[in-house]
Amino acid sequence: MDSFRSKIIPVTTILAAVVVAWYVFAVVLNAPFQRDLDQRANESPGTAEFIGKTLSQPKPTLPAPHQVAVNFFENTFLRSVTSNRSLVYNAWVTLSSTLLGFAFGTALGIVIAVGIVHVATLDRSLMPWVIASQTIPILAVAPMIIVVLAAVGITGLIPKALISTYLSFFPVTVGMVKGLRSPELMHLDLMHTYNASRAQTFWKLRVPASVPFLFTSMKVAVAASLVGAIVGELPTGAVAGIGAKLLAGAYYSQSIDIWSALVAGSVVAALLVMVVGVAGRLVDRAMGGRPA
Amino acid sequence: MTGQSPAVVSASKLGLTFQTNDGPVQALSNVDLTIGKGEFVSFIGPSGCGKTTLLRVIADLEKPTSGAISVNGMTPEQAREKRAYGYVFQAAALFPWRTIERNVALPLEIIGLSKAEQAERIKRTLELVNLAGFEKKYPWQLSGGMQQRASIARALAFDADLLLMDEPFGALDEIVRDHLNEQLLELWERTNKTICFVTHSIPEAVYLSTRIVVMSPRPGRVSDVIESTLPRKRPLDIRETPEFLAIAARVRDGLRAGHSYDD
Amino acid sequence: MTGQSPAVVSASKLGLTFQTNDGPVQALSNVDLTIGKGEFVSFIGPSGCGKTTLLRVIADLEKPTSGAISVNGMTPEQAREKRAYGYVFQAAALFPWRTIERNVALPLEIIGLSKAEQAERIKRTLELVNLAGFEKKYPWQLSGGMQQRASIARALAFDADLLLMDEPFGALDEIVRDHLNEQLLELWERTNKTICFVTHSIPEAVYLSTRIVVMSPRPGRVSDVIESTLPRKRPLDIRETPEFLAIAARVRDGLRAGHSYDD
Amino acid sequence: MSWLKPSWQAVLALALCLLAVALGFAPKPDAATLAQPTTKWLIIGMLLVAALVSAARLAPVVEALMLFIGAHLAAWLLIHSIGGFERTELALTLPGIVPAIFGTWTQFIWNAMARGAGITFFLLIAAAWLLAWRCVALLAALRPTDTLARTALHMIIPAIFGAWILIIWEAVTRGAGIPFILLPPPSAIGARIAGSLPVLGADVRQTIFKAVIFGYVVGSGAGFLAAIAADRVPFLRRGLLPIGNMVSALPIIGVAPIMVMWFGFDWQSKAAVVIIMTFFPMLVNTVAGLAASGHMERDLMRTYASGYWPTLIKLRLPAAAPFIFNALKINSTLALIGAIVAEFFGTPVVGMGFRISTEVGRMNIDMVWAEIAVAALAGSVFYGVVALVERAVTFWHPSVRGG
Amino acid sequence: ADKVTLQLKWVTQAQFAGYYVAKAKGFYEAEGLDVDIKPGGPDIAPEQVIAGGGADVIVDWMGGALAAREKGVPLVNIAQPFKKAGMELVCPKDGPIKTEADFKGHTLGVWFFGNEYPFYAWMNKLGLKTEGGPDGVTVLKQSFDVQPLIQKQADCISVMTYNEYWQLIDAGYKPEQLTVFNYSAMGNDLLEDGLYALGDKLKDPAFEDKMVRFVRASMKGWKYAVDNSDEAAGIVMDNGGQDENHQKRMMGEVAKLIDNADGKLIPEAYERTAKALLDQKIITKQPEGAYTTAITDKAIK
Ligand SMILES: Nc1ncnc2c1ncn2[C@@H]1O[C@H](COP(=O)(O)OP(=O)(O)OP(=O)(O)O)[C@@H](O)[C@H]1O
Ligand SMILES: Nc1ncnc2c1ncn2[C@@H]1O[C@H](COP(=O)(O)OP(=O)(O)OP(=O)(O)O)[C@@H](O)[C@H]1O
Ligand SMILES: Cc1ncc(C[n+]2csc(CCO)c2C)c(N)n1
Ligand SMILES: [Mg+2]
Ligand SMILES: [Mg+2]
Repeated sequence: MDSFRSKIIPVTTILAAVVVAWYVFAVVLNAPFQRDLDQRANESPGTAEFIGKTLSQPKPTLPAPHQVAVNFFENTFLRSVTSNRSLVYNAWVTLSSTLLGFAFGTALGIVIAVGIVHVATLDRSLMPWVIASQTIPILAVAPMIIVVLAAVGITGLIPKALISTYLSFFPVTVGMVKGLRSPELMHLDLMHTYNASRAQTFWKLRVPASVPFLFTSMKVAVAASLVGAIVGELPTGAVAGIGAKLLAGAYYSQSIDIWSALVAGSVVAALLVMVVGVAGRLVDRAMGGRPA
Repeated sequence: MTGQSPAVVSASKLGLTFQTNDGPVQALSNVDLTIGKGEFVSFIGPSGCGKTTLLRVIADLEKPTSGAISVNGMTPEQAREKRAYGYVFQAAALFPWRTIERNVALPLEIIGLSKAEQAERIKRTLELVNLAGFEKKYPWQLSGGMQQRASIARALAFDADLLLMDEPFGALDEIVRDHLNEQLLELWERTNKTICFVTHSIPEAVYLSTRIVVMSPRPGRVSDVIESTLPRKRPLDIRETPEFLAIAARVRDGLRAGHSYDD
Repeated sequence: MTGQSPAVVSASKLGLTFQTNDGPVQALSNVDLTIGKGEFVSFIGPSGCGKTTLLRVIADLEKPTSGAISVNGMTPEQAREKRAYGYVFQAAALFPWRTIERNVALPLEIIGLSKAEQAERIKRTLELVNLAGFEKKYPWQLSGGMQQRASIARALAFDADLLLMDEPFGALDEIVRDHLNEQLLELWERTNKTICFVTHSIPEAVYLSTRIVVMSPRPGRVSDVIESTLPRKRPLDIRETPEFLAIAARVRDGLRAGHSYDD
Repeated sequence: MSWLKPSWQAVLALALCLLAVALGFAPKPDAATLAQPTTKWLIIGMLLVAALVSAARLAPVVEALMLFIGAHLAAWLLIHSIGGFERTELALTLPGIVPAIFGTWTQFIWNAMARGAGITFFLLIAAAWLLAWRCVALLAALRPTDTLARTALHMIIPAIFGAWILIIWEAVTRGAGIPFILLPPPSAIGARIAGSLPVLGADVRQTIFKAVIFGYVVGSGAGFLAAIAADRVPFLRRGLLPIGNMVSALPIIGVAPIMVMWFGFDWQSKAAVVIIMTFFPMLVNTVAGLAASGHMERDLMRTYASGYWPTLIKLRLPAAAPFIFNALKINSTLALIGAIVAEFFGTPVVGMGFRISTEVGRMNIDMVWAEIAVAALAGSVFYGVVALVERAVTFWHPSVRGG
Repeated sequence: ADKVTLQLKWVTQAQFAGYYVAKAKGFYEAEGLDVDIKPGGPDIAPEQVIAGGGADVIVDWMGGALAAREKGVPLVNIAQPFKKAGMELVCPKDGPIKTEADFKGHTLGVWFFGNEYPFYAWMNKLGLKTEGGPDGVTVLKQSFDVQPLIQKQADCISVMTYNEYWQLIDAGYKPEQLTVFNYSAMGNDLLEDGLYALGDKLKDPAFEDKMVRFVRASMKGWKYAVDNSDEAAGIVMDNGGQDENHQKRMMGEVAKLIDNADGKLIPEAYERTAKALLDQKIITKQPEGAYTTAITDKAIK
């Protein structure tokens, strides 16, 4: 309760500051076009009226917070959650492939990290290619992946989830390789004196020691996974999901729609990161973590 | 030296050189040593002379760069794989994410003891080091000495025939130390374990050992080996006997000879 | 007790209780203590009795949960901010990314000494603890005792008027220990520092201290305070005098009384 | 038995070779390829010899060398033997003559394997691959004392691994006759890279030397500073971190058009996207890293009444370095992806992302892959540099020191 | 029913109303077809989809189709619903560009992804370099929206008559405030939305018959859509289109490009397109057999 209140005040204060800055930017960024517009329409409004107009354009360069808020509110709460236009529905579509991809990605990332830490051949040969794989611009190959998978008959959630997997396994691999190698030498020596098997050293020492690295990586991975899910929605015809909303907004310069989809995406991202963070803290607590 | 009993540790011309950023450091040089079954050998010598390194070589945690060593007639590696020894490190090396009792359970889990037997050994060894009541605490909730005792309990629970102990009692007060010395002697006598024991305390070395190896530094060499003439059964007050004091004096001399504070 | 000289540390009815996952642990209870300027006070007591905790309270690393404490007439926090003391931890706590010499330089950098003065102090203190020649090594390349000596050098280089030392010589052999004991006494005499010293060695406590505080465990209390009648100038062989032995015996009795191994 | 120590790879390779020989005598041997019996027997013979020799008790270096030669020569011959399936030239010179085989994907592969290059071809490629695997395993187990040899090994092993990715890719695309515009073979990509160096160079300059580097430095820097600010000011920590999480985990696809709108279509908007993408990993990792220093070390700094900044610089940042480098490594790849993707949303007519999206439209898929290859190379170099700096800076961390 | 998969070139919008109408109104069903319409998008190359076996027939622009043909995907135009091109370049009248002569030294927004050919053909004709500098034009790869004009990042931008043009109108430009260079009007147009299938599959009479039925039903759909544009826009909305008003307007504009909805390819238009592509070296050889009138001949009597 206390921690709740100690969070609420700073968050609202900073949010308020962001909103004020946002309004200022909105006026500044929308003004040139409004001036053009007025000029073309041969109007010369007063300052207050002008500012009002910059904040109520239908397709503003930067929508004002209240425009986004209204749009967000309408599309979140006023539409049935099964409607194609509901943000809740679209967020759910994205979230489901995000979660699936994140689960795959985390598992794959850990498996690769374990391989790299334990098998000299993999450490030497695989890591450079894992890195190279991440420099492939996913948006360029995603369509090909989707086309190929569709040809094999895999459609729906899985192709999108695979793109999430592709983006999210990497942070986990990098973090876990570090984490699995982070035990103190003395602890490794101790396991050595017990002639512990690799599996035992792994489960009893390397895994617990890597936990802080794992959760930090998972926070990054879950955000990457969301990006992957959104990217994956584009070449599948952008039918539903936050990515589809973003794209549809972009075709028609519906900046307010874009922004409210972005807000929805961020809310989902923040929630996911928060859930991973809380999970991390719970695990730390269960492992006898010392309060800072 | 103790040719009659089979050698548990036997080293000849053992040398070890570390490569560091500013040149090689010779930690051990030309060490010859044979330790028979059931012996209690103490290593004593100035700080940095190579005692830990020698123990680590026996334990297959460091590879010697010259000379030969065998443990139980095998290479240290084979001996380690046979779980021939228990090791108490100079620092406690407890896992921070395990409670004390689970730290002690660690080696037992690894050798695959049943839960019941684990519980029994944990209880027994924690009582031995007087940590009953602290089973559920995490290491950072214990004092330095308590952590060290937990790590001793962990090694004792492992119950190997050869015990390698690196200053196990350094962080303990005299009373606890006396108590644990007695317990260790009693254990040694009862189980006929072989014990290699690093210490800085001359009385402790003399009280416990059948043989005392005095080392001198840079490079670490064995400068003296002193056979104890004390009986195996040793009450605490043996430490006031002239025989005891004579041996202690000899150790002190050996120590001082190899020392650099001669000024 | 030492009412004449101004109190450096003064505690009354001091208590500290840790909250742990399985209930509160009372580490200190009802501690009354006054330490005057220039005193050398040793704390001795069984492992886990609260010695480290008491030092940490003085150093403002732990907040007491009851009672009052002042350092140099201020709160411990103010004293800490005035850099009133140097602290030697029970473990070495060296930074692995700094060489030994840069570890010693750490506090000097923080108080903003000139490079030249830093170099001078580093050289002096590393020589004092006999680590000359190891300046460029990293902590993990040193033996346990050498690490501990490096941490002592670091505290001495800091050069505060109050020194809090938590078993600084625990990991050292008798010869080095004797040497460092002498050095410390010499330093104390010369600089008139106040020293709070935790040790497990009764002879060490008696040899060094003007006063010996014996503590007993669970909850940690002061069970006896023994004023030393030895002169300030103390050659090493004072340890064989009857006066010395008498004080040692008294400490041992106090210690044993508070101990749980009475069986 | 003492002179024999067969590895499972060699045994399996042997079995595959024998199977291929057996199939060769089957009533309907492979139709189009390996028609040249001499080449065919040369390949099979070479693989058999390599497999058998590797089973003999030889010095690992010798064995590895034999395997290396056998496997790669066989693979080279194999791929050359199906030159008739080379699509690049055919497609360019004789459009429409080569009948492509269509159908669902699986059928497609199977058909291709049966009718195209032939089962034998794939069996032999698999055998060669197994031998190369054995070779890598041997090399990875080598522990040369010579630093030069060590460095060489560090390059050779991933190179063999990578070469096999390419060989298998080449074999599958050409052996199975995969349409050029779906996936061109590496040889065609290589040829395209060689023929388009000036264009690729200009794209790299635009995308990497302008957008990526600037964005990476500013984004990572900003994430780092934000983490410090949040650490320094508890108010910010509680208020900024949740909002920071939110803003910085924004999807690029949504942000890129906005950035183009705000910062113009040149590299500045791409840099802005990179900044946003790299900010978050750095923030998260630095925050985690700042919590990673030990309690006793922090207490030590307290006893010196060390202020916030000295403690940060002398203790907490060094202790956080492994985490910070994690972020720098992840960011080195993210930055590249971000910049390229952002170029899909409006650019001048140069840049890696521009080229990729444009050439896809022109069906010059080999050029697309050429850009991808360059991106992968640049990204790996970037990552490698960061990793080297990491080793130098966090030399003290157990993950670098040993294990 | 026979299954047919159609891959569109772009997202669901009235540009493809004919197909959606044919499906919604049961025209396909009446021909014994079960048609699956896959929307496209900026990331989808229909040529790749059909080469990978993901579609039987695609909507494509001729430039892309002929280019893919040269890369070994034997695409054949089987029908050409759009007789005229909808692409144009627009410049605000208050800007620097009024006529073709003003282009020099200015920035023009162009769509790439295979849509840049008409533009380059035009510039070729005007003798303007496209590498920037005072003597040429600076080309900006334009996103799918009209922002570059609104943000004044370009002096002229590409629009489709049926789509982006109206977004400019919505953004406050009046038609009389815009200078329009229409590719069709200038005779620089390349053929846009046509239907393409793979040549070797067409050799199979069963497949050919399927395509005949498909084209017949599709053109029926187009006819219906042109005649009932509001209803057609509604059907597009039901299939995931955005902004109903906009779709209605788009339907009206698309109708102008469709002409009489017979779907027949006009060979002169084909020749002109092929020549323009050859001139620019987009393709290297005069294409052979890249279209067939057999299907439309059978479908539309
Ligand atoms: N952070 C903590 N949380 C909970 N309990 C603690 C904590 N630190 C110390 N204790 C408990 O407080 C008691 C006193 O600990 P302290 O470290 O002061 O002992 P000590 O006298 O220094 O012992 P030693 O000689 O072994 O170092 C112990 O019982 C210990 O378990
Ligand atoms: N990993 C290492 N790298 C480099 N030098 C090392 C390493 N470990 C130990 N040394 C050096 O080897 C010598 C012997 O060290 P060792 O730890 O064996 O001493 P010790 O006798 O156990 O001392 P102490 O009583 O202080 O623990 C020391 O000079 C030390 O600096
Ligand atoms: C990446 C990309 N950008 C623009 C177009 C041009 N374009 C062709 S049809 C169409 C939809 C109607 O306005 C548009 C915008 C494209 N095909 N791909
Ligand atoms: Mg040691
Ligand atoms: Mg303590």
